[in-house]
Amino acid sequence: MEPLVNYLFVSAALFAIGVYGLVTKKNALRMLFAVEILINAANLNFVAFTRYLHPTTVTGQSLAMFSIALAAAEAAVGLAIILAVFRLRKDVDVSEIKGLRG
Amino acid sequence: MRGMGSDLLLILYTAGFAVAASVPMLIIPLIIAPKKPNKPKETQYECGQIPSGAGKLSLMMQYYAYLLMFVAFDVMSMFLFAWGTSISNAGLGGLLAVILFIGILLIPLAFTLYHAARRELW
Amino acid sequence: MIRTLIGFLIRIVVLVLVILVLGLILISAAYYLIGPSLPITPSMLINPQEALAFTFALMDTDFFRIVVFPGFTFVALYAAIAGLWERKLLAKMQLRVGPLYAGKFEGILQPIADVMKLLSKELVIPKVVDRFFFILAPILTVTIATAAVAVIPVTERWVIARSDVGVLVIFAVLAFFPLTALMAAWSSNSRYPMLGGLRALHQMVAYEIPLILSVLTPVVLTGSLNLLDIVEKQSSLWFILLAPISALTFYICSLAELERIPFDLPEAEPELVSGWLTEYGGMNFGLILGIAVYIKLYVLSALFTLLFLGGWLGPQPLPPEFWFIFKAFIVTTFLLIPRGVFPRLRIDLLLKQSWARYFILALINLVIAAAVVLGGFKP
Amino acid sequence: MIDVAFALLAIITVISAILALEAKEVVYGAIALSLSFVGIAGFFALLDAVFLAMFQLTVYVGAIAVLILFTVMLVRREQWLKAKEGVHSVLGVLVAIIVALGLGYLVYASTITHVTPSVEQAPFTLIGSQILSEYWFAFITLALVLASAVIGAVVLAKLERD
Repeated sequence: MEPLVNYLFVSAALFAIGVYGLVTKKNALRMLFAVEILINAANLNFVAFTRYLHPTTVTGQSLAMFSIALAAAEAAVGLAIILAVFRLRKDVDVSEIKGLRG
Repeated sequence: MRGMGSDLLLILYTAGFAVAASVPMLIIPLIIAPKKPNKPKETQYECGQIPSGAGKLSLMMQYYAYLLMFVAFDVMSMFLFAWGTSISNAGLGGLLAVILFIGILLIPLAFTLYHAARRELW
Repeated sequence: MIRTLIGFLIRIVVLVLVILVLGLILISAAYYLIGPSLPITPSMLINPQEALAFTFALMDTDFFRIVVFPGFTFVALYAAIAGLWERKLLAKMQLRVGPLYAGKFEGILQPIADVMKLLSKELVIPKVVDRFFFILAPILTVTIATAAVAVIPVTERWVIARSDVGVLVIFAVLAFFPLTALMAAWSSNSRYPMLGGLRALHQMVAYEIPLILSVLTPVVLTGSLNLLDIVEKQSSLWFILLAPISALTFYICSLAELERIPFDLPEAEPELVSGWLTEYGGMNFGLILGIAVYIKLYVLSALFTLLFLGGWLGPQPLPPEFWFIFKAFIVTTFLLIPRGVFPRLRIDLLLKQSWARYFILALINLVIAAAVVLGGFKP
Repeated sequence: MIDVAFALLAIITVISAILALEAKEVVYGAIALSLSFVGIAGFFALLDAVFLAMFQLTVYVGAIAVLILFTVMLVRREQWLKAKEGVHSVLGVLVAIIVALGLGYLVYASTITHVTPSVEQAPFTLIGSQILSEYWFAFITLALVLASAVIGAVVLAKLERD
């Protein structure tokens, strides 16, 4: 099998890509993509660490399942917000959404 | 003794063979079939009308609630699979937790069904 | 006249060359894969005993399994027979004759004629489509459908991948179909495919949850996700007797998953021409409708057989392979029959029914099964 | 063999993640994103977490990617072209490089990363028992989160007519 460090490098690369997306993109959908990539990088770390450091337990897998479930809830709410904003403003540019301030 | 990885590899090989078998099916017609393109043939099909306007439309907004619900219930059913494989270990407490889990999720089911049926909302 | 004749001859020559090249590639790939374990010697051509031994050894390789028996060739054959059977059956139900001329007897060579026709048809690809995804979608559909076949055991011996999570693999594979339908619909850049694709998406998504939950009942009863284990545990009692509601839900939901009448909204001919397949023609169309859909039909009927009808278990004198194929074919027939009988549902009713009825039904049987298992029942 | 698989998966996952953010049309970005999810599922399978790999495929590809793709199709093309992209692209690349270097240094400097994997592995049936015994409270809370997410999403997505 691969050494653990390779998995960590892949996950770090994915994390950096996610951060890049969050910093540069103004399209709300792209930002959601970036968040999903970040969550995936974290899940990969959970599973890799458990497999290498505590191979007889499944804690990492359980936590990754919870994390994926939360990502699903986040995606549903996030997409609904994007849709609502789009209907209101006909736009998905986050910097233009100032009307939401109370 | 086969490991888990090799099982998934076999599934991938099967899928790969399907690609290898279906790509020739698309190459053979390029050789033996006639090729006489004309303009009406190369436009999209609209019952003989000349197509106009955007092809990529999306009018199915009124069923969006079902899709939103699907995401949550997909997660729920996969968690139930995790329970189903360890049902004897989880015991009665596990069953109670699962029933509570399903019971809580029946609330959004009822809510979404009520709202999805009201057509004027979408 | 002369020019068309010469063109025809050139086409034939090119076709023969292409088939030769493809065959050579396939044979060398096969030799590369099985050659190291099974030496092929020239003396086999003369000595029948050696050739027979080689054949038996070949039948135990993964390559043979993937390509021939529980794998692609068997499934393609099953698909062809199921397609012909569907047409004849519906014709008899509606007092028509169905395919009649190809092959003298009741049109039994009709599948071959169909393939020949589709192969010799022009591949029309409209100018407005997104070519990459338009061509990718049919290939992807066939690939995904075939990947599900890999975990379906025909008997204990004839199975490609003995996966411990076989049931989940099938659902992971089924999860790709809405994506490919949406991909085909979007890349067609046309209105009928778009509407059909969106309908297909909603329908597959709505019926996947009751399908998963009805499969969960046998999983709860056996505590295993391995399809081989699930069949073993049914040696005394078929699960259709323990979980009749789940079996019914599974049947209805697989009708919806297969886009068959009464749930064939995605390709409702009177409304949507041909749904998300409208822009596809020739072999592109044949790959999806002729192969992928019937492979999916095989997968779901085989799954029903394995989960509820005891798989390959049956009275002894007949081989287990026969029992499995026989049961699967009966389930296939039951999946085909509604097409001759039922009208089509409206989409809002269809979606509402899935969540309000089948979801609840599957849950009820699931809880009953869990109570039975926790009460000490061991199948 | 496994090494080749790992390298291929890493390339597919990283490149499709970049494509998901940089593809011209958001629809193709969404398809690339789902390919990236498939790559992560492949990593899970390599790490002997087959159950989790199937969970990832079913939930991410079957549900989240489909929902994203559908929403992308609802939000019309002309509209998303208007959203200006890459405003802070230099800054973004810099931040990404800093994050990558920092994480890479942390990984490189630590000692636990060079452990050898053991042959023994836990059966996936433990996941269910662990969730229902050790994490039962998180499990119930998850139900509440999912329920509120669905209700909230439906309330947000519907038109406010009443």
